[in-house]
Amino acid sequence: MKKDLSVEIAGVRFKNPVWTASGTFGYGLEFRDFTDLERLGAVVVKGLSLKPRTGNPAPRIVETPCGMLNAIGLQNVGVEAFITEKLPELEKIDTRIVANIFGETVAEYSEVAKRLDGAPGLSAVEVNISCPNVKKGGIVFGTDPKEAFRVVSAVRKAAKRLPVITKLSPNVTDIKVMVKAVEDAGTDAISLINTIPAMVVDVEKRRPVLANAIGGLSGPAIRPVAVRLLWEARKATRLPLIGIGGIMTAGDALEFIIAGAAAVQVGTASFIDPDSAVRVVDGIEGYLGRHRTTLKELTGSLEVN
Amino acid sequence: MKKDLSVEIAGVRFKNPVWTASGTFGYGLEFRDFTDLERLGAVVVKGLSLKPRTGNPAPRIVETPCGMLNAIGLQNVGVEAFITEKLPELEKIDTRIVANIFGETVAEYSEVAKRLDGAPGLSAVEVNISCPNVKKGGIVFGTDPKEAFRVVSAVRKAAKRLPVITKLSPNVTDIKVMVKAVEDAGTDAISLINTIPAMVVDVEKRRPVLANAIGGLSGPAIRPVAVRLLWEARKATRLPLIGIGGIMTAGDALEFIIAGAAAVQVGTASFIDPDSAVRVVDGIEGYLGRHRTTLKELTGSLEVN
Amino acid sequence: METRINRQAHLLYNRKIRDGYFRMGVGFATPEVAPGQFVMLRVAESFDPLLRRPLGVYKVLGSRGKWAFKGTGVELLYRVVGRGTHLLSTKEPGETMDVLGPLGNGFPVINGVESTKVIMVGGGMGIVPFHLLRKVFPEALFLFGARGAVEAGLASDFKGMGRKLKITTEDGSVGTKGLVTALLKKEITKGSVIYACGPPGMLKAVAAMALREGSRCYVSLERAMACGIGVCLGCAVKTRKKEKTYKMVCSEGPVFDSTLIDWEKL
Amino acid sequence: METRINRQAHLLYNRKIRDGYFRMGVGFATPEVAPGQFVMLRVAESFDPLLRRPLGVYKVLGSRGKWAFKGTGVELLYRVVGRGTHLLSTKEPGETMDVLGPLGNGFPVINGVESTKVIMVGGGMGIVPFHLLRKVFPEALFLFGARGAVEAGLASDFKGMGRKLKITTEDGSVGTKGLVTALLKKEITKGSVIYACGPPGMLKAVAAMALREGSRCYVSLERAMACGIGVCLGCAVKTRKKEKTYKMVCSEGPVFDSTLIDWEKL
Ligand SMILES: Cc1cc2nc3c(=O)[nH]c(=O)nc-3n(C[C@H](O)[C@H](O)[C@H](O)COP(=O)(O)OP(=O)(O)OC[C@H]3O[C@@H](n4cnc5c(N)ncnc54)[C@H](O)[C@@H]3O)c2cc1C
Ligand SMILES: Cc1cc2nc3c(=O)[nH]c(=O)nc-3n(C[C@H](O)[C@H](O)[C@H](O)COP(=O)(O)OP(=O)(O)OC[C@H]3O[C@@H](n4cnc5c(N)ncnc54)[C@H](O)[C@@H]3O)c2cc1C
Ligand SMILES: Cc1cc2nc3c(=O)[nH]c(=O)nc-3n(C[C@H](O)[C@H](O)[C@H](O)COP(=O)(O)O)c2cc1C
Ligand SMILES: Cc1cc2nc3c(=O)[nH]c(=O)nc-3n(C[C@H](O)[C@H](O)[C@H](O)COP(=O)(O)O)c2cc1C
Ligand code: FES
Ligand code: FES
Repeated sequence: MKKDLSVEIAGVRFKNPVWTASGTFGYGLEFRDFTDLERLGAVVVKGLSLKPRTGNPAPRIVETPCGMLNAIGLQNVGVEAFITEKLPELEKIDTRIVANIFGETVAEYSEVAKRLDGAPGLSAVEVNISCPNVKKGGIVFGTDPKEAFRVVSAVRKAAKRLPVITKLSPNVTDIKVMVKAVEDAGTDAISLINTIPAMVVDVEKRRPVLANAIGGLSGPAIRPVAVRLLWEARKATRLPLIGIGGIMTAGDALEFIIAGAAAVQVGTASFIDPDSAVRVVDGIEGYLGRHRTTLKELTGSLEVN
Repeated sequence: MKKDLSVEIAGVRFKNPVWTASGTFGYGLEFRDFTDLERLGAVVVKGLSLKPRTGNPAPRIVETPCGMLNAIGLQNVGVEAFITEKLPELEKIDTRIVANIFGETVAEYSEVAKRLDGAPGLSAVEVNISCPNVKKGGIVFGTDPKEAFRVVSAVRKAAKRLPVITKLSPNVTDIKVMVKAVEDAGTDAISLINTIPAMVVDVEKRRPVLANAIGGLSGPAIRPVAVRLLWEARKATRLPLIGIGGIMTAGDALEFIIAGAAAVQVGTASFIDPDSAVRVVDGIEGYLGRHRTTLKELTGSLEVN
Repeated sequence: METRINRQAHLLYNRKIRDGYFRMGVGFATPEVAPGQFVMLRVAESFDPLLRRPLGVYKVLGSRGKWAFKGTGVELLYRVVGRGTHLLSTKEPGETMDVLGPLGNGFPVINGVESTKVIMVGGGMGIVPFHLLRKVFPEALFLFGARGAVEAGLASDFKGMGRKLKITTEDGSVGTKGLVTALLKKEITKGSVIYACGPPGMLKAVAAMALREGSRCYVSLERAMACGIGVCLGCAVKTRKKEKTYKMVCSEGPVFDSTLIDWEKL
Repeated sequence: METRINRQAHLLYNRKIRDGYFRMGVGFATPEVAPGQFVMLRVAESFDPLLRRPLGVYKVLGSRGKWAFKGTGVELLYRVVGRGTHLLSTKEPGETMDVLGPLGNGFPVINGVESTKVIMVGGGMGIVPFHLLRKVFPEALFLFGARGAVEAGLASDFKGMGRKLKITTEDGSVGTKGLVTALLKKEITKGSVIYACGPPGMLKAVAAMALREGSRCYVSLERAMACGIGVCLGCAVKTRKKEKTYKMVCSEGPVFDSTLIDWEKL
């Protein structure tokens, strides 16, 4: 018997709990040759800003032990081009689309959300708050509970019809404080984690490898940190949580689900194998069969001494 | 020509900038069969508390991608046994000994420091502030600048003759705030980073693998995070910094040194090869020869756009 | 010669003896090895997997001493259970591999113990230390428990023991049907000295039986390990003593007096 | 057949042709490959190293089409420069390996370009795409620059070109002494169409010369890559255009019109 893998998050039903992570799956269409997009729970597209952005100088990526750094600089086509060029194509595919958004000011965030609200074929917005607020001397929205509250409140207001998912940065002393702040701001769900700030030095050139010096660490190296943060967040809220960080296999995804994630996102793994997310779906299905259990029963079933 | 690798930190001259990291090198003596202890810059011993501690239930360790978690629970022989049983043996070895200390209250920290002050053969104390303050509801000294200030001030006062090195936790939003706090408290040097809190779930048992649920992530996986934090700390203080995190090779150590570390500590690598730290010394020597440069010139020579 | 080495060794052979089971010869000037000691092997030139894997010494290749054995290499006998042992199984003769050891304390050879009183109890891969130990106690009994015929085949090297080798399998395919503790029950006497190695459940049952009969009993335990030399304090096992609650399997074991262990917490 | 595949392929052979240089045959039903396209290979069943490695297609094994080539596998030609390529070099025939490709855009075959006007310029490992490209332009010249005799040996497959192959080495050990740009200087004319692949310094000099002479010039660039399919936006190269500053080497290249590139920022 086919297992029911569907999950409801913020009033929207998703085929299954396996989504792709923003920035690692382009606009989805690029993967058509390599994977069956219709088997995914959702495609979360590359972060969108009000205006197109050209991104950072090269080098932008570097490999690290069991991980990689990226400093793409949030290059993207901009929200308008997304709506007019990408979304119509994506609508033809039977999978849910989530738009990841960011801005440099609260006003920009809310403007992007407003444009996306009501765009046909969109199921939710995911707010990337790991960005500096240029109006506040570059303080990162996602590391200051007050700023996070402001930006999420504004998006919540702007996106009248769309569920809002807030994506948290791991770069905080206490994730519970951030969870509370964005919950108070009215977010419908929380996804975590974004990348961990990191640096690699080229010892021959005595320079950072990345032109931007610092980049975000992703991949299997960060998974144990992400699972811990997911579990801490789980204890701080009843909102649906979406686990992200180093998921390469179904077993990895199940760690998050057992710790309390309603869904997960597959990121860097899609670079190593563009079919990774679908393999995760298959693996979860197999696990549920083998253990004669359901996704619902499994979610948050972690037992701790 | 033999390169001069010696460095002076807090008024003490070390043979070279390669130390072992606390908790990964026992009390040093266990490595006599496998490495030449006299070729190390310093041996930092397992964290010492006022009373002996038996540590956490098993399992205490688990492997992760390019890393491992540990939740040893700071098992140690206690400061008295260290002074009477270990230190006399260590004194016979021509290498510097640094005592890593911790406590559950400010008073305990300062008591341990007091006992060590004047102990023959000791070159410095390293204060591990990544511990919960039991008197303050478990708030971790190392993630709260006020608590960090209090504990380091107290140790500074208690350790009249010994240089004090404060070891920072990476688990903070802004490392610069912690650097300032411990600098104001009078620390002579700063070492960073301690492990990153993390978790692994056993998906078959639906339990955390570690009996303690959460453990500290160490090993190459965390190196890029550690290098970034070292560099951020470098920009916030002129105190000597000691870089720690995922150093497996001389190249890794040089990343920290170029980013501004006066010395480094080799941790998890000693489990994979007990001779790792000495190989790092050799590799740094080779690099300096090949590049016709000196340690002094190299330290902090990172060029950033 | 040093007592413990950390060296690049040469893989001499790596033979599949049955599905999932391999014998690997590793060449290096081998210090004295006591039965029950182990080595830590680096399974790949990679940090994923990061940690070395512990494997018991099955044979010493070359000359032998009296209680302990030195030579020109060791033979390991291992089962593929995960990624580390899988990587080991793909290695080819001529490749090099980092070896650390021999580590831990072997089975204690107690003064005045007669070989005839010794009962060796092995379960599954727990057979490994007994190939060396039976040279120390030529008259000892060896009771070996296996799941089925494949695992029972591991005892083929012990055939020369004749009637002193008794095999039991869970499915009855070889020897008697049942658990090895049933064999032990028939053989154990007050004066027996038991040496056991195998899965935790078996060891617990053996220890309980030894306690009831008043026999001395030594068990070899397993734990995930990082350092293998007693410094990471990762391989802790809870003891019944109050004062020092944990012992390290790598440096204070892997062999322990069974009365020392807190079997409830194992 | 799909145009691009993501599949487990079989390693057919992996021959050291000289120190540090290997030819590897990888078997899989190969979609059409244009000269200049590449594949991404997973070098180990490990996450250290994590990312696939890009390698150009040197030959297509099996049948051929007209501009593009399909078959039963590809031959790769690579140099060991780091851990990924070292791991590749240890692989044995019969092993499997994940292959993604063919990726990127090959060298553009421009309408009306006569083979006789084409100059192919390769430096070092930049020789790779020309084995396929010369089948498209049988009359083309091939100027190959190498550091010394070992690298110059890579051109042995091109011997059949006779006088259309010109080799230069930095140390003068084979062919003329000097850089490949010196050869180009002699051959370039206004009507030339240049296809170049090699180290960045060489490409920059070739592009500059083409610009001066008014020749069209296409260069194949390299960048560290994560995805190979244009989604991570990691392999950016700066262009001279204002509006869209960066292009992706993997999906919009690796071959670019040389006038498009901001050579100062390369
Ligand atoms: C002192 C000592 C001596 C040993 N001697 C031998 C020997 O001679 N032959 C042999 O085949 N094995 C022996 N083992 C067990 C061997 O070390 C493990 O099987 C091996 O480390 C597993 O590595 P892996 O990467 O293949 O499996 P992992 O991927 O690490 O684990 C795969 C599965 O095996 C389990 N596992 C991991 N470690 C152990 C362990 N130590 N014991 C039991 N299960 C484990 C895991 O829980 C998991 O379910 C010994 C262990 C110790 C501590
Ligand atoms: C489109 C494309 C096609 C390629 N085709 C071939 C080919 O046919 N044959 C071949 O031998 N190589 C080719 N390369 C280069 C090859 O991808 C790299 O040499 C390889 O990825 C290095 O991996 P590594 O792990 O061995 O080295 P790493 O450990 O990653 O790096 C070792 C050293 O090599 C340098 N390096 C890393 N990547 C590159 C790169 N892309 N170019 C130049 N230097 C690099 C690093 O800076 C470092 O100094 C191609 C690259 C690209 C982008
Ligand atoms: C190349 C790259 C680009 C990314 N771009 C974005 C982005 O635009 N917006 C965002 O919220 N997260 C972005 N991320 C973060 C991922 O969505 C994800 O949170 C992170 O990589 C951790 O998951 P992983 O370890 O599975 O990759 C990016 C990650 C990578 C590697
Ligand atoms: C098993 C283990 C035990 C540790 N014990 C201590 C300790 O007692 N005190 C301390 O300050 N740090 C302790 N650490 C942290 C290390 O000293 C070091 O900061 C950390 O492991 C990061 O370095 P690495 O990646 O090189 O291991 C321990 C680390 C490990 C792995
Ligand atoms: S494995 Fe480190 S103490 Fe035993
Ligand atoms: S490698 Fe990912 S966009 Fe080119």
